[in-house]
Amino acid sequence: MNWQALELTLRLSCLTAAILIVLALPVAYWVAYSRRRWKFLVQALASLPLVMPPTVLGFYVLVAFGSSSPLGRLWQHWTGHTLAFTFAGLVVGSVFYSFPFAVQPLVNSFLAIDPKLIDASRVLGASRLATFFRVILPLSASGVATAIALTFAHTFGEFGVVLMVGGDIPGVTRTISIDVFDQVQAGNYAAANVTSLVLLAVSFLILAAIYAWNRRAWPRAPWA
Amino acid sequence: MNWQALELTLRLSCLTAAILIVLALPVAYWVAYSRRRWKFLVQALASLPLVMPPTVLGFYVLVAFGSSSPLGRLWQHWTGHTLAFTFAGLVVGSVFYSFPFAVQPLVNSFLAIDPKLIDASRVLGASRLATFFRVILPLSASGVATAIALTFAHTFGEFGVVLMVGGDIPGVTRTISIDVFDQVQAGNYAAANVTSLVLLAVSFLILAAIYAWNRRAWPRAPWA
Amino acid sequence: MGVREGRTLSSADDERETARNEILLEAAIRKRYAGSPGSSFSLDVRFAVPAGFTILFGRSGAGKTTTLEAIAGLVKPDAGKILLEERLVYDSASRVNVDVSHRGVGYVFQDSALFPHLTVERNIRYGLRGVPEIERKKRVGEILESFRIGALALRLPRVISAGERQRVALARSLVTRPDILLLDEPLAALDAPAKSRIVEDLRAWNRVRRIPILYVTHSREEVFALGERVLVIERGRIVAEGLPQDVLEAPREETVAQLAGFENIFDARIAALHEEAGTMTCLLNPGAIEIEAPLARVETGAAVRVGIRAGDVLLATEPPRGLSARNVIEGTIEAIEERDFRVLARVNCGATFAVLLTPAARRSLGLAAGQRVWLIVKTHSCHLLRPAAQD
Amino acid sequence: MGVREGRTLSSADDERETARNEILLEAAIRKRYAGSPGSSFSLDVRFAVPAGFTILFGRSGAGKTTTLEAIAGLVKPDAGKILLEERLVYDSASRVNVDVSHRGVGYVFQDSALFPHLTVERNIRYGLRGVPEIERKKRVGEILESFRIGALALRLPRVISAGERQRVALARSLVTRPDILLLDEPLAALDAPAKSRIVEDLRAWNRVRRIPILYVTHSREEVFALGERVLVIERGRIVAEGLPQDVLEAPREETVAQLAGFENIFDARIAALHEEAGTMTCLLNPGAIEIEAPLARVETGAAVRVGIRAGDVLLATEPPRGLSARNVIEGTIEAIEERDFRVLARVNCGATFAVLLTPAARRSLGLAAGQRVWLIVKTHSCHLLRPAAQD
Amino acid sequence: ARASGQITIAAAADLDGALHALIGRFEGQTGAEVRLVLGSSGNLTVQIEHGAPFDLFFSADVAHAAKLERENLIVPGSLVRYAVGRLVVYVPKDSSLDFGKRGLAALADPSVRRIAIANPRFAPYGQAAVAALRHANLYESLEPRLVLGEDVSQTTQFVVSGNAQAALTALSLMFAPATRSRGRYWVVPQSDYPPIEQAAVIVGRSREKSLAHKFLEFIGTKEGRAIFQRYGFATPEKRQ
Ligand SMILES: Nc1ncnc2c1ncn2[C@@H]1O[C@H](COP(=O)(O)OP(=O)(O)OP(=O)(O)O)[C@@H](O)[C@H]1O
Ligand SMILES: Nc1ncnc2c1ncn2[C@@H]1O[C@H](COP(=O)(O)OP(=O)(O)OP(=O)(O)O)[C@@H](O)[C@H]1O
Ligand SMILES: [Mg+2]
Ligand SMILES: [Mg+2]
Repeated sequence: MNWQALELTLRLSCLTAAILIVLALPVAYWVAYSRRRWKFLVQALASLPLVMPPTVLGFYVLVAFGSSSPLGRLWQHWTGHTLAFTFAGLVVGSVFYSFPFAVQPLVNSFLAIDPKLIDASRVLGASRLATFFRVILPLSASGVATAIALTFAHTFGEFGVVLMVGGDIPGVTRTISIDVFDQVQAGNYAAANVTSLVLLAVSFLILAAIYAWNRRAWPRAPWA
Repeated sequence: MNWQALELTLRLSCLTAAILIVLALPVAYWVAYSRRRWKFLVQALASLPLVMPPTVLGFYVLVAFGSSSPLGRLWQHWTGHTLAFTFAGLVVGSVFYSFPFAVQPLVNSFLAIDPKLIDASRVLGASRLATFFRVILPLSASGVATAIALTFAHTFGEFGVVLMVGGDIPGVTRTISIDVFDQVQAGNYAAANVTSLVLLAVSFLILAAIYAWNRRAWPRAPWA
Repeated sequence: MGVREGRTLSSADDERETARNEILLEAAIRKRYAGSPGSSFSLDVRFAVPAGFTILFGRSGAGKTTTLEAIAGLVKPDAGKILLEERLVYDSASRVNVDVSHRGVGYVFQDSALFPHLTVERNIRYGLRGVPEIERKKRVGEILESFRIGALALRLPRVISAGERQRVALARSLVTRPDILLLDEPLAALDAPAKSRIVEDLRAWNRVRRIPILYVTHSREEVFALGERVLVIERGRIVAEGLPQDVLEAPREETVAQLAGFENIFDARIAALHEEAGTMTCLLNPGAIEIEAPLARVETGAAVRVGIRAGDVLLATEPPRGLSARNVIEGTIEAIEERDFRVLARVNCGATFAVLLTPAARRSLGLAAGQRVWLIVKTHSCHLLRPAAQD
Repeated sequence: MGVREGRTLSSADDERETARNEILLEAAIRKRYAGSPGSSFSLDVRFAVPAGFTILFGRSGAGKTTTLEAIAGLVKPDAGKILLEERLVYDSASRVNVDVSHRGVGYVFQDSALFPHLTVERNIRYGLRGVPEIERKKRVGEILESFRIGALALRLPRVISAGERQRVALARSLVTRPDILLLDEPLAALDAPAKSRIVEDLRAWNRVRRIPILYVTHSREEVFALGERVLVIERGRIVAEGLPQDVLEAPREETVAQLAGFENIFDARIAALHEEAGTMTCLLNPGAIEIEAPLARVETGAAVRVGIRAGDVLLATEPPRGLSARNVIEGTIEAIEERDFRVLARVNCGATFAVLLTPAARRSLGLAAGQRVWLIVKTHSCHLLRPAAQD
Repeated sequence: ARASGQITIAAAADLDGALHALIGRFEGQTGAEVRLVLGSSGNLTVQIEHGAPFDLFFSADVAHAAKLERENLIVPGSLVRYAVGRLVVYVPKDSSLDFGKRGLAALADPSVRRIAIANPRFAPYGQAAVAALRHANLYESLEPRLVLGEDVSQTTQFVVSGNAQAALTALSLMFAPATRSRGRYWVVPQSDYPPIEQAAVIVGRSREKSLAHKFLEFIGTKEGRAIFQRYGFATPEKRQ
């Protein structure tokens, strides 16, 4: 069992989920509350990272990160090395790839909030921002939980992008998903089984914790 | 441009999304409305297909479907061939893999419905089932749209499971994602770019259609 | 069923008499809302409801909504028994609990609870699933017409006003022709003309249907306009029950008195009992005023409270002569003001009395503050009250 | 601000007089809800509101909520101008549109709109963000106490009753001490004692604050209990404006008359004008009854409508003698019934008149159906009405 | 047309170019229809183990083919070594490294921050790359700079996309136009690493065994070998 890979993966997943929540909140807010007629196009666009096969997506990310792209050169100029083959690169790739899973549940939760409550908050003198943090966000607990759970799980199992962008460097970019993939490729099925089980167990615990937390958040359901 | 692969992928994605909605509705209903305290465990369990690297998941699905498994043999007994390496096998694998994306948005939408409306429907003589179809489901339009969009997109870009279970057989299991992957592998970047663009364009149109439909469904937002 | 259909053919008055005696809803409900921070609430009521309007009257938080919800099956009682038209729909002992959708109950929620995705018309059609299309069209058309919401038929609930929503909610329940109707303040958001029109409709409707209607309201006007019977509920208990005039005009409980608008409530002490005359003498407040009240089971010297409705007090500008009334109290008008077509005078006679007059009477008597007047209170207008529970 | 603080030190009555003249809210609002299936609605109002209570009175769907929403900034008018305390908060011409949260408005919604995830206490604290903790504790404690919702402080809105929710919503707005208060039927779900207690609190509160309060209600009782001024709104237009007694007791518009409870409205024809006496003779209904009404700008022979309040009609059991009233009409009691401590008699004199009496008067006159009576109507109790717009 | 059956060939990804050419010829000669499925040798082996409907399997090594033989999943005796892969160093076009002069030691240049190789845990070219580096005594010093690709294709992509400055990869991939246009390569001497022998087998479940045999025979012909050579493979030494 490759504990280093597990720890790396946990770090990657948590970081990605955290970044995604932060990035997705304003986007979801815009999608939910904008009056633009074409916002459904933005929604569709935000779902697009999903439709690319991950390895192909990874390839394009690799090209975008590479020394022949402006972005890659800029990063290289700042940090001295390319974004590919670094943990930071993995994070960027994963964030990009899991973006749709963060945005859509939040949009749905925002839309489900009674507009009267937002009016009430505004009339009580709360700014848009304060209303967001004191009313909209708490009332979207289940959307936030879902966004976290899905992005966390998706990154945890993410493979194609990580494989392409990471270069499988032990301790830096060799995640548990790559590790178990390697084991299968090498025909070490027994080791792969063990790793898979650990992977499932760990993620089950984390997901259960997320959903349990969400259950404890104010319950709106009739039975609560 | 491999139109056969595109057509195959569209067929797979639509079929998978359709099956998933049907499967996910009762599960989501149970999760949303059950009073069991341990239902968060079911929620976590339903998210687990996500955390396995797709190729590894594909490997296990292959093992489960293959000629050496009881399930595979049973299927072989009935149909004369293994479930793996057929279109049906792809559908089963994709359904399994995208399951979490279908369940969770629906659960959230169900939970956001004012319980009073369900009471109102029941008092008006509607059975649980009628209430589901006449009140809960229409009010969950955005959850349904999200579930369809996410499962559709996810299956469209799905690669690991399809590669393992399908075996990349042209016209049967070679989806567009595998096709573009093959092109990248072979260094045909120009062809890969074309295929990727078509892939993006087609899925963008479909996703936009889904979200536009959702926008037209009764609008709950303050601006509508 | 056959019996009720037949009954609609007989004359309305005969029918009312027979229906009065026939109990169509019987309920014994215990329900405790515990565990909530702050005080907990427990409901424990037992009552029987015949056909016709029965008003559930009580202050905010008394348990009215909870009672209706238990009858409808939306809230499960902790214990009890509910019979609708002799059908057992809930019984904690025998574990009977008929599903909401099979109780044949019409329920109008305190908030209208319209389906937001359906137009007004489709909301109203909602409960008419099994009804043939022609009949359905007819019924919906009729009720849209009679509630004056036809113009809203194609609108979504989101874009109509609160009073309009309430009318739609009422129409949605009535159109299904339920076996029992539970109305939780269905007219609270309506203006007087709309209210009285709908009240008239409801009365007419129920003259034909003769089903039990349990009607929650705070409005005394509605009690008298609709109520054939009143149940007064207070802190989860039924504290009074009977005809509106009996319960609200001769209340035994001080809370009922307050709810019923007994403007004059005094601390009093029993000075003497006159068994032969059927009266007793009470000393109001510091003993300044002596009042004759109907005889009751109390001891001489007991501390009681006496309630007198402001509308029962007659006012004269000269000492009245040759009157049957035993209580004539001299006083001075402290203040006089017009409220809602009624004139309220405050008269100081040692204690302050509120007296209700018509504006016409005020003018003809030329009443003004500072004027010397005589109050005339009939013995039977003085009501002995049990003290209110601590608030 | 300094001016208003100082004013609270002067005597309440002086202050009311000065405040009356100072307009603190001025609004001209045009808003059209078009495109909805069925009829469309357009609001076009212009009014000024001084400190104190101003009642917005009108039937369901008249546009009351829409008006409040426009003032608060929750709905953007199509055109118009809104000034709060001389501050321009909306002006379509100069494209000013101050954000809701900066208008300093307190708003109680028709449905209470409490935050479902916050306890009662936290709901009330919501608007007190910038206030120091000690002050905040004090204010919240006081208002919990005065609205009798202290026991609910730690509960979630989901588990309290509708009337309790309404009190919390009102507390939540008041506690922020807004510069203007918009109340959309804030007491509709409350019982009479709770209502009058809160009304008393509100009046006391505003004696100190002297801010403009725009109060929507359907209840005539509330109009008279609270209203210093009334605005009557009908189909999106202000149709009457002034003191409660002026507007509701002497209405010019038939719709106002209906809302104000003019029980007697008759078709009439002008028979003669008596310039010197300041009166005119009207023939009611088929011409069976002759009535003297105050002179108005009409032609002889014109078709008009005449409204008479049931409470303005005096009733005698003998032909009255030596009275100043010009109109004495003989008739027979058709029906007599008690409603909410008032007795309503229907008297047939060719046309049917509704007459309102106190129960005491009924008893002393021994009134019963079939009895011969005389109705006495003062000239100034007969109101000429403009016909209602088509419904 | 002389329709005479259809076979499906599963082949390692580095055979893409060579097999396409071979199949074109073979189809022209026999009228048979050949479907080509590319993948990693590991994946294809797993799939054959679980009943994949392949007739022929061209592995990128001998081990996977031998594994199937041990499991009795192939037509007995059908295992043939059909080619030997050649290792190259692939660098971007503008690279200043001079392999002609310094051999693999040129990789030690500090401008080479990342060197891509296929994963030696399962990819034969990866194992060959490690062997070649060890042979040049560079493995210890260069190991921190290594990044691993899943297979040779991905290894090559690391250089094509500009993220790695060099890749040790297969000569057979150097014929794709995109690869050729963006970089140049240097063939590592065959003596520096054990030969990358590649073996093919006929799958036991095949229903077109005779046609599969025919195809195997065809690649053994002079014409077949020439094609393999043209696509960067050496001819295996005869050993029996
Ligand atoms: N968003 C909207 N779109 C279209 N029409 C609307 C909208 N909101 C309200 N209306 C219509 O405008 C009219 C006025 O509505 P408003 O809510 O102001 O009435 P109201 O006087 O408050 O009535 P109520 O006493 O019933 O609350 C109503 O006829 C209503 O149907
Ligand atoms: N789900 C609940 N959990 C705990 N307490 C509750 C719950 N629902 C209601 N209560 C409490 O029970 C009491 C009775 O509530 P109910 O809604 O029956 O009152 P009500 O008579 O309908 O009052 P109102 O006239 O204000 O609507 C209230 O004090 C309320 O706070
Ligand atoms: Mg209630
Ligand atoms: Mg309103």
